Amino acid sequence: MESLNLLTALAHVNVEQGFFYVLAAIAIPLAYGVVFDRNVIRSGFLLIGVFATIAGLFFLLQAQFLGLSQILIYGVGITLVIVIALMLTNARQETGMNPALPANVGLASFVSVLVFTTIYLSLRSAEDWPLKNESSLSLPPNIEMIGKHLMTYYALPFEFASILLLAALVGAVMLSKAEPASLANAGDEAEQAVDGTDRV
Amino acid sequence: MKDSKASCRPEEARDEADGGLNMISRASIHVVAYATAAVAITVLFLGGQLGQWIELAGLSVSRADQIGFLALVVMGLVSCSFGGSRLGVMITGTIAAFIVLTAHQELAMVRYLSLGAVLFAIGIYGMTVSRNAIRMLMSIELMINAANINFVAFAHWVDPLHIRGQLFAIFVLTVAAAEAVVGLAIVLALYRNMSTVNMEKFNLLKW
Amino acid sequence: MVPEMTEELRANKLKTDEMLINMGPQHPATHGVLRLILKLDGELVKHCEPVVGHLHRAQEWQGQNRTWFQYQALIDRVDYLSGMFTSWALARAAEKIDDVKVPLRAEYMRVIVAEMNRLTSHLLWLGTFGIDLGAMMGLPFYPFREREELLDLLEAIAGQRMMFNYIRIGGVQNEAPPGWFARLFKFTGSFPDRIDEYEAILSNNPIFLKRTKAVGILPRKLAIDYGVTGPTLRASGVALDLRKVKPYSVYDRLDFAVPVCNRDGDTYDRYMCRIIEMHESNKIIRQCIEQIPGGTADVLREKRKACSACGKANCPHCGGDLAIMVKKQNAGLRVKAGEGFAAVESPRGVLGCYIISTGSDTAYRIKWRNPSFSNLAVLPELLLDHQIADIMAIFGSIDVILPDVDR
Amino acid sequence: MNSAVFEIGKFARLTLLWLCIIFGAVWGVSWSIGVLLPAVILSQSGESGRFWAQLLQALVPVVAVALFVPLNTCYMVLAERRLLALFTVRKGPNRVGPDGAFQTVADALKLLLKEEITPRGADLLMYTLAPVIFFAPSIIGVMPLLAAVSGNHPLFTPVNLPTGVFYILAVSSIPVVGVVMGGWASNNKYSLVGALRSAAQAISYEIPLLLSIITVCLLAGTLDFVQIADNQRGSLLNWNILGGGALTHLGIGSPWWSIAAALLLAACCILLFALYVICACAEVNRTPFDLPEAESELVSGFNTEYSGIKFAIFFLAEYTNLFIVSTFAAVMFLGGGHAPFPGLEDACISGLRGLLAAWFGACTPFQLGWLVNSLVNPATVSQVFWIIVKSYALVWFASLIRATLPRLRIDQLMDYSWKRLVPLALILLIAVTFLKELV
Repeated sequence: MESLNLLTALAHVNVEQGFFYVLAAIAIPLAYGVVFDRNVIRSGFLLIGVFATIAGLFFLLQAQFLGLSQILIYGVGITLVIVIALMLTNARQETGMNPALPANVGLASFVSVLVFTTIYLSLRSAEDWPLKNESSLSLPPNIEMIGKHLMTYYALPFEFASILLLAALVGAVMLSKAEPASLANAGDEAEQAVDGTDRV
Repeated sequence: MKDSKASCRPEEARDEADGGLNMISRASIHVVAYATAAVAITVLFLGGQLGQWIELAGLSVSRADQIGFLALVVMGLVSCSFGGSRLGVMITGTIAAFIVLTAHQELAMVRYLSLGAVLFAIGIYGMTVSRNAIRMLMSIELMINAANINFVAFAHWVDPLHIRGQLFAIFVLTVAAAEAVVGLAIVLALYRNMSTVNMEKFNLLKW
Repeated sequence: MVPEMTEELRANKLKTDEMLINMGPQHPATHGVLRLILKLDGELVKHCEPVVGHLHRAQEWQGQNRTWFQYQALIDRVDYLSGMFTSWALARAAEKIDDVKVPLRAEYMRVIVAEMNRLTSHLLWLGTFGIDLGAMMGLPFYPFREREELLDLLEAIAGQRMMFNYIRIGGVQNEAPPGWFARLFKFTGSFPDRIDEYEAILSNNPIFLKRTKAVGILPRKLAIDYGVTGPTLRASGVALDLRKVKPYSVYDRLDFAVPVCNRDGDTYDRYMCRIIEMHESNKIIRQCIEQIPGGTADVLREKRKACSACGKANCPHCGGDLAIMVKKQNAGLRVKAGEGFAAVESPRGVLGCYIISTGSDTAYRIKWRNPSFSNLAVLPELLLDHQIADIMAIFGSIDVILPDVDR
Repeated sequence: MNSAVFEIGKFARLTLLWLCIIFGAVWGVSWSIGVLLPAVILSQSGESGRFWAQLLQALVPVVAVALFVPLNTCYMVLAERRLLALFTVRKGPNRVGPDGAFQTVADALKLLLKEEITPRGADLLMYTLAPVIFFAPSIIGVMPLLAAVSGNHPLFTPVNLPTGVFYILAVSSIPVVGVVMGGWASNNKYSLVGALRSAAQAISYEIPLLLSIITVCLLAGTLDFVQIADNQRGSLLNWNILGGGALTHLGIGSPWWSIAAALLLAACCILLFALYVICACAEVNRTPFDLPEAESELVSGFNTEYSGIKFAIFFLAEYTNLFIVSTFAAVMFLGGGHAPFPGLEDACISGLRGLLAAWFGACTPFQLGWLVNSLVNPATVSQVFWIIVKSYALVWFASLIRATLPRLRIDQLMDYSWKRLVPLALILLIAVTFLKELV
């Protein structure tokens, strides 16, 4: 593994820190975009970017399995569902408007700044983090570790999670099932709409 | 076509009506943002000196940090020029504040936790403020992810042997998936009945 | 531009966001320049409005301003895939007014070339139908291989591959070149196997069946109400084929079946109808070759060489029914005063021509009854509540030629 | 009949020509920057050049992939066009270069020189970003495959992730984001419908795909590519498609239930392979699942509005993805770089070794032996040869499917996935684990 030597050597030169800041500098604007972009569908796509950068952070933290799951489940699965939901609902209604409810803006910014300050101050004030010194490079691949844990100590929560997913699936299907009556009078309405439009 | 525009108008009118408080909050955001932007520019210009000062103060800062500063501020400025004035300034300000608050930290873990806090705060803001129900759901996802960063960071530094934080993150992932699915189904069902996803219109349970 | 709904409309009726989409006139699968204004709910078609006329060339008006001789050549362009039938309808209407008795040999020649043309038309339809269903590269070329052979034969006899101008008022243009009948006979011998080949690709293909069965069902009554004709009508269970119902030319002397589906037809039935029709056309061509008075062109030519009395009206080899043309074909071609209507069964349905003539070298008024136009009219009914992908399957299966619609 | 044989001969010639070009270029460049240049640097500047030598060596996989992807796409497009022509009694591209060998190169050049058009009302950022997001995963996805293809050759092992399989699966799910993004940003309703279809399709076919891969991983007991390929060493019977060695354990004295289980396991694995092929076809938008870009319905689906280099990037990525899933199948099911019969592989290697020895024994004025041996390792060459043969065979099979089948409708597509494939995948997952224990 000649080539790997270089990578491990580079890893010691605090590249990790630089990567972290680059990822953070991508994640924060994207997160702002998610909240503030006037086009909701666009903010849906930006959310994918946020998740991708967070997956990058996971890779930095040596959590390869979680990073990959993040890409697989969050980055692609959940966000795509969100984007599709956005496209199915009428996103045009909102574009061009201020995405925020005006009455809440002041309060919300106050609360969010407060939350950040609280968390940050509590982080700073904590003196004795129970840090461990084991280098995680020498450990077995974390996918094995996770698998072992899920099958032994955490078997019960694991099962519960699967039941939760099943329940969510069934619930979602029940909720979003279209009632057949609602489609009945769509035809004449459509006709009206076509008649009324420009036929250029 | 005209009707839909007319339907927007009352909201805009109300926008102006209770703009008093709004204006103040906007102004305060401007002040904060410009202040942090100024700090960021100072960091940019000082470059190496800042690192020396920090080292003089007994803290250590590596070369990579300085490169990080530079990249960040440049990116902030770029996003500023892209994203229009106010948002750009806010982004730059946040990034700059984030760097200033975390760059001199001894513990790398605190950086990650702080980033989690930033994203969490943004998520809270979005969740409180969003007009669109789906955007609200997205903000919740953002918050959940911010929490996940913390879990993984703790797993890396506090519990590297049994990476239990990662396990917890997996469970969070599962729950988030379920939440997203059910939430979106509810929003779609609401949309089918009310034909809008505007949170202001969801007032069936008035009291 | 999507129509914006008023708030009340939205609240009362609209359940999911609908989308207005223009399919055509520059869409790869609208077989020409048809424009469909579609209202989609997701993938479902909620409303469809065909907009025709992008290819309007005033064919009727031109008939009144061109001499008969010119118009004969022009009218092939109306339905460019089956030009024989348009010229045949024109010729029959004019002959009716003119009181011309077309020689029997010419009638046989007309049936042969017309059925060949029916085959080429159906083969092209089969290929493009495959493309419509997404068999992008695979299907079209097998039918086109056979179509190519037929077109070569038609070119040999008419001098043209598409705009034949072969059937004229008073007969057909010319006698077949040497060896033509032999080639055609050989082709008809192998053709049924080729049809089986297409069927092997399509008829039992599960994806094809899924895409066509129970898709675009055209009820019998609806088809009659809209004036649908041709295989599209017969697939819906109405046994209307002019060749059987009102035999013209020599069809009453030939033995062939007309495929009729005994239930309301779906896309698959329309496909099957045309496949069987190709078998029947093939049969007709073979019978014609066997029955044609005077034998094949080569035989006749030999007989004429050996005959001493040739050139006389009562010669058994060249006079009477063995001629192929009874009117002079030149700029002086005229039709007597009067009016007449004649219809033929084209690959797409009943193709009718109505002529009022004043005896001059142009027609006074010409009106066409084109099958594609009536068949297309039923499309919005068929598409309702089908998916986007079905648009192409259904539209392909009713086999519309846009110049035939717009004229 | 004769002409068909003639055309097949031409196709074989084209394939040989292109394989020489692709692998010659990749080998030449990798050899020069991975072996030759570092050796020169080290001999010139000694220890101080060590960093640069290592950097060059670390760059080898990147450069190799960057060369391989476009060249390979050129060949694949050409091969597909020639094959489709063969299947549909046509001639296919036969003008540019010998037998049309460089038609795709000409096409690529044309695409690069074409004007890029951005439709009015398009979201420019997303519109530009979409091809990149579509393309990046295919480059990243090739990387861990390199290790498997080259038999874990040290130069081509950039990231030997122990979870290579999972890595590929995660990465290969990204392109659909690009599709949705591009379709939405083009401001074209056909594109939007194509994008929505694509999203629905990708999400629903990912589940059986993942399940089938998970089943194979259970069978192999690892998520590591190289190990999975190594487990299938030996003969055809050891391949995962035939139960991963279950059949070879059978002796004369084995009990009847063990024999039955092994046979059943083999049958299950063949089904599993079929399942994988179907889902992979759907994942990379191949006929009969090419709904996102259904030409006869949606004009060209999500890439209707793209032109010039952006379209070229979409095109490139599509074919690279096809190649990735084919190679993936070759590694997971078809024994990776191992020959179907044990004797064949040994014969390959020893023959090659003999050839090399003869060649370099004859001319060793520069003592090139070690240099050559460092990259023309006979075992590696045999490995690459077999894996490439298998993956191209799958690619050709995809062309055959494309020439044969019509396209499914979107609701049928979803039905097929959720009602047939997912249950089948679950049943196979359980059956394979159960039978594996039984054998």
